[in-house]
Amino acid sequence: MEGIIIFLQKIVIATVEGGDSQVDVEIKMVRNTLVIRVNGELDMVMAEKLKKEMEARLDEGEVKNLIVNLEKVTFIDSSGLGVIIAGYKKVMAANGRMYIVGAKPNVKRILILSGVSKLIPIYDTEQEVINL
Amino acid sequence: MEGIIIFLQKIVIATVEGGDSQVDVEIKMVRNTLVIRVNGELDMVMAEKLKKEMEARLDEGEVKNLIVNLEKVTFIDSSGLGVIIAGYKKVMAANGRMYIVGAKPNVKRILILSGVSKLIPIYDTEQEVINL
Amino acid sequence: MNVKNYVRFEFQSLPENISFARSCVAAFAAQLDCTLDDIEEIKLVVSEAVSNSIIHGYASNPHEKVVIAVSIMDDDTLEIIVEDYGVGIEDVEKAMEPTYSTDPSRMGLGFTFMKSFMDELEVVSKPGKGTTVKLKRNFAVANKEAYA
Amino acid sequence: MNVKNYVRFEFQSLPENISFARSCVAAFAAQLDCTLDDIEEIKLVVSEAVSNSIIHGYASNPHEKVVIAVSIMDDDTLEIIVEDYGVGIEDVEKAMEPTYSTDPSRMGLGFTFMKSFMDELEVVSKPGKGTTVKLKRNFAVANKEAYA
Ligand SMILES: Nc1ncnc2c1ncn2[C@@H]1O[C@H](COP(=O)(O)OP(=O)(O)O)[C@@H](O)[C@H]1O
Ligand SMILES: Nc1ncnc2c1ncn2[C@@H]1O[C@H](COP(=O)(O)OP(=O)(O)O)[C@@H](O)[C@H]1O
Repeated sequence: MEGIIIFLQKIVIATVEGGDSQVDVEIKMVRNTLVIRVNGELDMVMAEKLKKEMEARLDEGEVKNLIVNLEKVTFIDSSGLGVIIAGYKKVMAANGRMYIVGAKPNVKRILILSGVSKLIPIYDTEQEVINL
Repeated sequence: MEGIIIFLQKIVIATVEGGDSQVDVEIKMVRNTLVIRVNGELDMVMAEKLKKEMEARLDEGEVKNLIVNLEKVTFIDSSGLGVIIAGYKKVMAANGRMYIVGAKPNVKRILILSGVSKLIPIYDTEQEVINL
Repeated sequence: MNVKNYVRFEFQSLPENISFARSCVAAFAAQLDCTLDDIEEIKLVVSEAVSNSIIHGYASNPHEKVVIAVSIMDDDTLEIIVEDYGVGIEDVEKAMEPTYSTDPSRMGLGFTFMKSFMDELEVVSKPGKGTTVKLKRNFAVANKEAYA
Repeated sequence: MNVKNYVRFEFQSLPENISFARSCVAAFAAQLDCTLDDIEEIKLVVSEAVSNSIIHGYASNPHEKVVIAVSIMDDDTLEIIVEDYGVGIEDVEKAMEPTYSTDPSRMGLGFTFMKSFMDELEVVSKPGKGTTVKLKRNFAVANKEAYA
């Protein structure tokens, strides 16, 4: 997967705002890779927002690969894991690849304990995935 | 009040630990000035700890001036103000001077609204008081 | 006016729970479109009311119960009710005067802060039965501009 | 075993209250001598149990009521009870199996997390009546060393 992802056109194509007008979900399309950055606590409420945005993009059929950036996620529970797995299934069905980046130690731990990390590789930064 | 307070011998003479083993109240004696640093939320619980330590020192009779450092205080209510005023009364009775230093904006606002700032001058740093 | 969201909690009259109470009410109120300063003010008034219940209402007996009910109304009004079943207040009007306190070591500013930081303060008390403090503040955006 | 401190709260079955619930229980549990990791785990199990009540128990109807009771015992055991009056669970044993879920879009890991992060998990449910989830964990210092 060399050079598939080029981060030149960093155009934000969708943002979902939380109650306190911070951006909860930021979505970018970089060539055929969808980059989703989540900000806050990834529980049921956030999972629903994320799911809606993510599936809309994935269903358009132009996405091949998916990067979910959890750098700014401070909490995750099984509802949050569920939406990540939902994305994974769609991407796999289209023969794409999926990556998780930036998970904090507490979030990473849940990804590992749940077995999610066995399906989806976890990297520290988006840059690392680009350099693959 | 030039040079009354010299910060050479910064010896911690008493600390009171909170439940999470952080230091809530740190007390230093610098010549005849008592310097009290409070750490956390200055509500009834903290006020009682502070009052106990402060009065024990003030009642020893060696203290002339009092500096209460609120740099690490994130919250104050009227119970917190009460203990500051209790200290002020004792210091005044002994013809000393009292200063508050480092109050954050939200804490400063309550000191002003309550009228406490009219009785006790507020400075930004301990150093400023030293330079008086 | 309909209730949009509601929480009621009751806890022991322990001083440690004052901090717990204000964090919880603040966490709940954060659903409103309010600023960090607003949240600070909400914390303060809850701290005052709960401290009063514990110190005055129950004379610091830790085995009693404090109840807080918080509602967010359709029009973004926040309503906070703090209730105890303690000694009550003989003269509510007098108690609410700035700097009035039955305890010489206290400031007598609790009710004053509650009044300054909220739109409405209502105190109902029966000596020997207990005290209910009802606080209200509107956080609708239009209203917020009036505040600024 | 005596209760050292206690809080009970009830709130509407709104998704927004899941975050509120876990913050509150975490704020209360912080009275125990526990680490930030412990607090994270407490938040997670509360989040799972409350999400279950809202999603499964009440089929996301926001007008129902969830109750949480939290006690800290003399021996530093934390007890958390999450209760709903929803549809209940037919086969509790089956429901507790890892990855079992009646909702294909969910992970079926809620009870598994509750079991992993707490010392005890007890689920009592009556179809049509509701579900009570009781979680216990001891935070005494001696016990903590055994965990490490
Ligand atoms: N919950 C309560 N139960 C009984 N008395 C109360 C209660 N709240 C307030 N009071 C009475 O009202 C007085 C004024 O209260 P307040 O303005 O909060 O000042 P302070 O707490 O500093 O005394 C108190 O001194 C007390 O006598
Ligand atoms: N409070 C509840 N009320 C009704 N059913 C429940 C409740 N909690 C759990 N369940 C049932 O138990 C199953 C397993 O729960 P859980 O392990 O948390 O996984 P998940 O929530 O992902 O389905 C759920 O799918 C649901 O059928």
